[in-house]
Amino acid sequence: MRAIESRGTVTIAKQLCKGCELCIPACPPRVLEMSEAHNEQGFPYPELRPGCTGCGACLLVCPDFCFEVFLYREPVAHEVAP
Amino acid sequence: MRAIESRGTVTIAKQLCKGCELCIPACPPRVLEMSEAHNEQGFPYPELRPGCTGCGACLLVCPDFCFEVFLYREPVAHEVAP
Amino acid sequence: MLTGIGGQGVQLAAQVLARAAVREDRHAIYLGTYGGTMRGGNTDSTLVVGDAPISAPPIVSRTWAALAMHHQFWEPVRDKLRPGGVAMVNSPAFEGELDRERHRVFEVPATPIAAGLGGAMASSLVLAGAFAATTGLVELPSLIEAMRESLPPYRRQHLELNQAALAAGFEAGSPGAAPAWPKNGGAPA
Amino acid sequence: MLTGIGGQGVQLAAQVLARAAVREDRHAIYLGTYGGTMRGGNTDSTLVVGDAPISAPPIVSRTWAALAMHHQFWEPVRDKLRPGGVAMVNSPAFEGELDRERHRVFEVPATPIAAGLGGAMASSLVLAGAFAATTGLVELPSLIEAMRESLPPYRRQHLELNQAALAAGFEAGSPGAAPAWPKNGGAPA
Amino acid sequence: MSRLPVLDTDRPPQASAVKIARDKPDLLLTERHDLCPGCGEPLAMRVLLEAIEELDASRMAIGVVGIGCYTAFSPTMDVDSIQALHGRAPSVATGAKRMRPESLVFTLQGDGDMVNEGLQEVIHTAARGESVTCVLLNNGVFGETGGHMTATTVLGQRTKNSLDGRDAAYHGHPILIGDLLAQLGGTAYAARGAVDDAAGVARAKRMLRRAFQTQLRGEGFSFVEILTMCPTGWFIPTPDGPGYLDEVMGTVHVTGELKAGGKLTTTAELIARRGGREAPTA
Amino acid sequence: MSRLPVLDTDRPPQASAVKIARDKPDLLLTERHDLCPGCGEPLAMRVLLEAIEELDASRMAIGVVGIGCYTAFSPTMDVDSIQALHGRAPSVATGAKRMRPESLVFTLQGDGDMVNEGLQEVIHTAARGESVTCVLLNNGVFGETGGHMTATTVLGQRTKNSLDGRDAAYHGHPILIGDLLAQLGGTAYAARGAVDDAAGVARAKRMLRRAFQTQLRGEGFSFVEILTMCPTGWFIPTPDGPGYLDEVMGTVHVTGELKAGGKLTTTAELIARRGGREAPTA
Amino acid sequence: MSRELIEGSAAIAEAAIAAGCRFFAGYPMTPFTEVLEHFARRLPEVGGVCINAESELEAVGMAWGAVSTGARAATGSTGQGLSLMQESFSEITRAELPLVIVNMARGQGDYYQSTRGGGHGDYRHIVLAPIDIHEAVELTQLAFHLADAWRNPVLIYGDYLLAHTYEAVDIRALDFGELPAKDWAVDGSLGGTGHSRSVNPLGFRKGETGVDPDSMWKRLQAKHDAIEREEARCETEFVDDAETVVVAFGSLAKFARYAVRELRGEGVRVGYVRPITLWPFPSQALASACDGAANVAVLEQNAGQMIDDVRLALLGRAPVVAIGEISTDPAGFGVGPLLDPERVRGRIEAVLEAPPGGPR
Amino acid sequence: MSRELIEGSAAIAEAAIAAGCRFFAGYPMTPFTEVLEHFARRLPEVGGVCINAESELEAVGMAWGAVSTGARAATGSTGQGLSLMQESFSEITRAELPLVIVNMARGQGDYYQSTRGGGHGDYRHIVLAPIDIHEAVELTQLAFHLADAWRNPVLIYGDYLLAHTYEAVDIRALDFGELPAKDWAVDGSLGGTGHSRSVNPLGFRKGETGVDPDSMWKRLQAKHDAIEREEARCETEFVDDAETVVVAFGSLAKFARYAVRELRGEGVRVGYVRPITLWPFPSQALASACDGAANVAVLEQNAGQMIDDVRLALLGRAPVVAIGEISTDPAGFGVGPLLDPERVRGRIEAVLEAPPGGPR
Ligand SMILES: Cc1ncc(C[n+]2csc(CCOP(=O)(O)OP(=O)(O)O)c2C)c(N)n1
Ligand SMILES: Cc1ncc(C[n+]2csc(CCOP(=O)(O)OP(=O)(O)O)c2C)c(N)n1
Ligand code: SF4
Ligand code: SF4
Ligand code: SF4
Ligand code: SF4
Ligand code: SF4
Ligand code: SF4
Ligand SMILES: [Mg+2]
Ligand SMILES: [Mg+2]
Repeated sequence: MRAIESRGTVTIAKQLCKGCELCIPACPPRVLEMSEAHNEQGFPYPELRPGCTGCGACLLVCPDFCFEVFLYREPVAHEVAP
Repeated sequence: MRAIESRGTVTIAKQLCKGCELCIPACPPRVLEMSEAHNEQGFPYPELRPGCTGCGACLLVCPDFCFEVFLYREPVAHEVAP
Repeated sequence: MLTGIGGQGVQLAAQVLARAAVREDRHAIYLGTYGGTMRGGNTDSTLVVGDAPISAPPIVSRTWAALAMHHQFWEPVRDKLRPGGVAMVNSPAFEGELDRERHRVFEVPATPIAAGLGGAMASSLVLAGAFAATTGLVELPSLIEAMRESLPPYRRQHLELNQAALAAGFEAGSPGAAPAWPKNGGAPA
Repeated sequence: MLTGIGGQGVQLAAQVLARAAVREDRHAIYLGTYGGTMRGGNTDSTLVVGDAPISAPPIVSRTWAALAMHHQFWEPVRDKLRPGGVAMVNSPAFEGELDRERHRVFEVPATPIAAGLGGAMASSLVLAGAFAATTGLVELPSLIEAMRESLPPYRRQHLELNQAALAAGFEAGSPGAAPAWPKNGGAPA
Repeated sequence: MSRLPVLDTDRPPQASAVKIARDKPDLLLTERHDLCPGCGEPLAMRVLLEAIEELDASRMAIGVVGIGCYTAFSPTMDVDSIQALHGRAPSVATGAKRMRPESLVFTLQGDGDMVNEGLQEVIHTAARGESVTCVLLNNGVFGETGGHMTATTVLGQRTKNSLDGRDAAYHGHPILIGDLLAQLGGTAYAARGAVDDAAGVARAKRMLRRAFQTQLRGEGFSFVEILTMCPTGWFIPTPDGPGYLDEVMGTVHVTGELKAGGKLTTTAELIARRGGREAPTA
Repeated sequence: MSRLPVLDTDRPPQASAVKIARDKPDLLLTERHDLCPGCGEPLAMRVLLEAIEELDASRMAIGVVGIGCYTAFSPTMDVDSIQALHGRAPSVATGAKRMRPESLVFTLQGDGDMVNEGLQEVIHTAARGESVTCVLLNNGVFGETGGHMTATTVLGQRTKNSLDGRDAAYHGHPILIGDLLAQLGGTAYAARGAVDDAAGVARAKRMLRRAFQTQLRGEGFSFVEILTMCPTGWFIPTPDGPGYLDEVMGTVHVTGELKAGGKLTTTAELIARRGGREAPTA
Repeated sequence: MSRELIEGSAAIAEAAIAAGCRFFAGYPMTPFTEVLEHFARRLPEVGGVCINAESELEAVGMAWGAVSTGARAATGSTGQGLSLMQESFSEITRAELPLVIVNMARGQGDYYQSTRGGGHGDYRHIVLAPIDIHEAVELTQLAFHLADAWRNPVLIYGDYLLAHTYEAVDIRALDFGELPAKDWAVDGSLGGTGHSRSVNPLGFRKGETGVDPDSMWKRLQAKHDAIEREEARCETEFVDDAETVVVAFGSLAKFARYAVRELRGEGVRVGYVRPITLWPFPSQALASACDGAANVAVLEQNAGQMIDDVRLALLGRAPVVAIGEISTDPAGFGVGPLLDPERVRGRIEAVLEAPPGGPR
Repeated sequence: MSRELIEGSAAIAEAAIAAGCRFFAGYPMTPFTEVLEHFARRLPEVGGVCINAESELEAVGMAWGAVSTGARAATGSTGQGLSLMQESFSEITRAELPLVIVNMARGQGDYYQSTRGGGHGDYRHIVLAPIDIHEAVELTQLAFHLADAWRNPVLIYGDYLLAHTYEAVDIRALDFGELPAKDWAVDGSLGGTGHSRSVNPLGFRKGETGVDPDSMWKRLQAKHDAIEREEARCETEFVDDAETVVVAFGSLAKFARYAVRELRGEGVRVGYVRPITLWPFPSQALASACDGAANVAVLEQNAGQMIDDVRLALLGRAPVVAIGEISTDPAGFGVGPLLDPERVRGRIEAVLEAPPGGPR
């Protein structure tokens, strides 16, 4: 086990997502990945993995206003498989 | 008596003239002067005095297509009062 | 009706007469028309003056008086002149046909008079002045005031010349020779 | 009638069916409409096929068969389906109400089949293939040829996927279950 | 990385955190819209509305909206607005501004709207020095009607009627509208941004702020062009949008400030300056 | 000098002489026209028609005429012509040229026609690189309707609605149309001349010839602007026309070639180059 | 203003200003130019704005913007210039904006354009056609009132004669009654409140993503039906016992009325009807005026346009004959030979002498 | 071309090309866009030119230029785009140019615009309104013929249904007879000969400095009168003994005809009249078709426009009732709920059951 630290996090309104994938490369630490599942509109959507910095890039490039961005007062550590 | 030489001459369709006077300053040797008389349209028109060089400037600046320009094969001399 | 060639100041003259009549509490309606494009074509104007509101349209079939600056477009105007009507022309430039039997003809050397004042372009106002004097249509002060009101801003420099032209014309008229306002108060047209 | 959400390929499917019918010397008229702006709204299409020139307008009040890619705009289409008509839907995505008493219902897992072929966007063609097989409206080769003709130049890269989708759909149909061409030669609508 | 756990993003975090950015700008009445996946226009819309908020100008703004895909925001943007016809927004903005000189009047137009149908409107408005801000969302296509070429489509760009790329000999040349406008006497501010990445989005907002400030200071006409992705009209997959914008449109309509503080910078100068890299302006 | 005799100019000379210039161009059906005294447009008309004759292009020319005072020449010019509506000539020329690619198609327009009413027509035509020649007679006014300001009227110029001179704050700024057109990708040739003196008239003809040659060689769009006097619309005496043109319009719309042989020269450069004197170009 | 000789163009501009018009935009074209010139001179003096727009299309756009803010605003041109504005006219009517439009037409050939709407779709402008300057001063003011009352464009149909005749008129503000507040206008003050406004021709409301053009258009039709019922105006003279009724509008009606009065003075049983509103057309008033007439003569200076409306009003109840014609001068400004009192009288007399059904 | 499933838009473009059209210019707008797209694809293949113009105004200008050279040329849009072209349409008619115009309208609200001319002055376009793709293929070709024969613009009135329905049609060139040589067209070849030509709407001739709009406009009127006499076309069914006659045009007429045929099949005495030319309106044919009818029902998808022409044709000889209405979809493209066979049948039945004079 090792720990990955998230300095921030996001919420994703996945029902609004249209699966364009613009947020994926826009995320500097690359902590967003598209889902296997599809939302009600039939689109895959991004899922967050540990390591978000709260930079807000995803929000700026999302055409469907899916993101809100939060900065933790204290970084949060996630235990992950090695 | 002295003689003034004309290297060229012009015809002036004075009935077409609208008296704008553009030809007057355009003539390099200044041999055009406006008439006292008025044409049928009620406008004064230019009159030619000796000394025309046949340069064609008057023709180029006349908006009413009044001039034709001729170059004498031999210059013509006009006797004038001193 | 007044007729001339575009640029001769015919419209201004007509407007001055109309405005002067209104100053003297008459009713007037005046319309200028151009018979071609804006430049060089004929220019006519029609002036109807009366004691009561005018129900006639601003274009008439018959006229009581005709003023002509130039003969070129005179014919249709003359044809509308009533028997006994007033024909006042700008001599000697005017070369049109005049029917001295049917009409009371007045010749006014308007252009020479205006040229003498330093501006041939004021000839129409000379004619207007003469017409006012001859017919008693309006008085000279009204004419002058009317002219002031009628000048567009870009013609202000002509004020004095125009005033002199009106006065000289009034002078050159024949007072009482063809009264516009008959005793019975009827309206000339 | 075919219904779906914009972008689901419904129009292409309808066009392919129509073109295939013409290839088989039937008469067909087909119209696609969009219920909103161009993006995300509903998209319906109406297909009328017959043995003789069609005098019916391209919008109908009643239909013999309804194909649905999605339930969102299903209701008005269902209401037009005649008793005994064919309802073929894209299962399991379709969640609309089906009246199994009144209509002959067929469920075709079009999206899963298409996804299995590598392109969910070809689902409509799977449905079209299944419909053709089930009703005997047209044969598979006609469908494939029709699809080739219908593709705009900027979609040429999808040729193979589309062909596979039509074939897989045809395979998934239930031949003879709802014949489009009854013995008496009447036209389905 | 894919073995990392998926975190809950359905609700705000439990741990102590501050929200630093909201999903949609406050001046948008709803986050829903029916523009295509991967469209760049909502991104421009976001920064436009945020710039107004940040300048505290919400209660003095009048938006004049043209006709294109962005028209979808006409009902949902929470600022007073006038829906204009295709191409006519700059004149409408002029009339509104003249009657409400104290307000912040802007247009929202596409390249089809501004550079095709109504090209002379924006040029005349700029020359007149009208105190309005014209905002251009430039994607090089008529998105709304299906992706046809416009007067800004760059050479080589794919559109519905140039599937193999715009060809100068057959289709003519693109117009660099920003350069035309910048050089007019009445123009006080002109800039060109793009929303192909987060930095670009942020920079576009700065440009919009400067343009609005120019207007509020009464200095004359201001203009901001924003390059936006239109994967639908370019006939490419959505993830390819930003790269296509950058490589195809962005090398011709180069981003940067074209006129600011009285200084004119041509696109040619921007290209020279950037030497193949992102322009450092703004 | 006035004591010198007046020579007979009513008929050709008796003495042996060669006629070196005719009164009107052969391609004019009549020398009569009803344009004002001192108008510059007939001068431009002369050189336009002479340029066509000199290139031996009379029997392949199609002239598309706009609406303004020059429209008076539409019936009297002896070349095939299409009378267009106000502002619309460039599009009409485009349609004609496309159907008759072997002909020489030109427009004849005024500043009101080209830079006001139909500004986008000429810009789009140039950007498209249409193989037509647009000729602008620029006097900075709507001559025909009475001398109102246009989009090219320079600051300080007198017109009916700027009797004290155009004021930037109230009336906005002039458009240097030649500069806008020159920088478009489809433009192969652009030049600005003036008919304020004989040399200018002659130079304007050379520009027209070059523009037509550009078209005949199929190089793209070509444009010639000619500054013309409008004493009527400027409310000045006719003899003052050329001087006013030179001093007022000519210092802003500076004459010279703006694009030729692939080289672009801005008006600013022309001004710098000329250092207060007549530009040496062309 | 006291009684002063004034050109029709100036009178219209002054009347508009008296009615509170504070914005005008236009592009010169004979015989409309002087209207623009007068607005340009006068509006700045009263704190208003006149823009010499770069084209007609831009002029109508500017007026659209101005009127959207709640200001009284107008634009205009001749019919030809208005042709360019037709897209805007149609849509501005859908946006329910109270724009006033001045058509200083070149004759009467723009009747269809004005009354049917030259643009696309179903829409109508109220059309007021003054007979002379005096009436123009009143109707111009009424135009602004009706525009606001109905939130619908109103067009003033004039011509060369109206624009260029000088007459002494007295221009003062007229009161046509209360008007509702302009609670639809945009002034920029409501952004961020959730109640921001939108002026639009597309039929949407702020906050709703959908549009509903069908019901919007139907509402518009219902409004137009109401205008049709309530706003028709006309002038009639001597119609009670008239055997022949002459119908004419605008400047030409002055010639008709003059002739009819002359003929009445001579004892001829002729009457006169003048639609003041060309739309809504005063069909009912016309029908009752023509009740019992043996002939209805339509005098218009065009190829026959208003005659449709006369026929639609009468539906065969009286024979309708055309006594007008296309008639213009060499410049095409609409000052044709038909504009002559004797000629007009002659045309009417020809109908009087003819059997019922007219001379043709 | 052999029988092949083809979209209405494509069929119109193909038919135009079969008729020799070699130039098209337009600007996209739903539902016209596909017409433009098909021309853009096909014209270059046959040596023609299609320009994707930068705006509607520029499109009509380009078409003006092309048609002036003697080429067969067309432009088009929806009614809204055509609103922008109205100045040109009016003047192009004066210039007597054989332009073909395609209106893929959003419904039937552009009837007035098409038949009265939305521009200034007195002018008319021949207006052809096909019922379906088959007829569109014929009428498109006829349009080019009539345009040349009369030297007058011809407008094809279609709509969303016509543009977007697919049907199998057979497109081949049709022969409508001889046409005079285009001795008025300009090709550039006559300069300097003293016989150069001018195509113009101002009424001048080369070499004459004056213009004569009055007689030019009157000549135009005479031509339009002749067209009115000679070119009216309509389709009728079952009118001989019909008690109720249904009048409809264009796509909507297909719904009407379908319903009338059904009702006739059930023995109901109902007839059907469809104007094929909206202008000239087939007034005489309509009048005789309605002879003896107790009710004439006008089905149109607008607020009531063609009904004017129906009333003018009948002048009170039969009661005329409107059974159509404004009807559109959320996008405003004109595909409204009225376009439904049962609904249309219901409207007709309501008239049948009502007393003479109709249900309202
Ligand atoms: C006068 C007019 N012509 C055409 C149209 C059809 N139309 C609607 S949107 C549009 C294109 C919009 O392009 P752009 O402004 O670039 O916006 P985008 O859709 O690319 O965002 C067109 C041609 C219209 N609405 N009005
Ligand atoms: C659509 C339209 N609007 C207005 C006019 C009126 N008009 C005729 S000529 C003209 C001005 C012409 O100006 P310009 O082109 O500069 O020519 P100039 O008269 O100065 O030679 C105007 C506004 C018109 N003919 N058509
Ligand atoms: S806030 Fe930054 S780090 Fe976190 S998901 Fe978004 S882009 Fe990635
Ligand atoms: S950018 Fe937004 S819409 Fe696109 S995939 Fe990411 S969350 Fe979904
Ligand atoms: S030809 Fe030359 S010298 Fe002779 S009159 Fe003319 S300008 Fe003067
Ligand atoms: S330039 Fe021509 S019109 Fe002018 S004064 Fe001289 S001759 Fe006469
Ligand atoms: S068509 Fe293009 S601009 Fe329009 S919504 Fe789709 S991606 Fe955006
Ligand atoms: S108004 Fe000006 S441009 Fe027109 S003819 Fe007169 S001088 Fe020439
Ligand atoms: Mg775009
Ligand atoms: Mg000019």
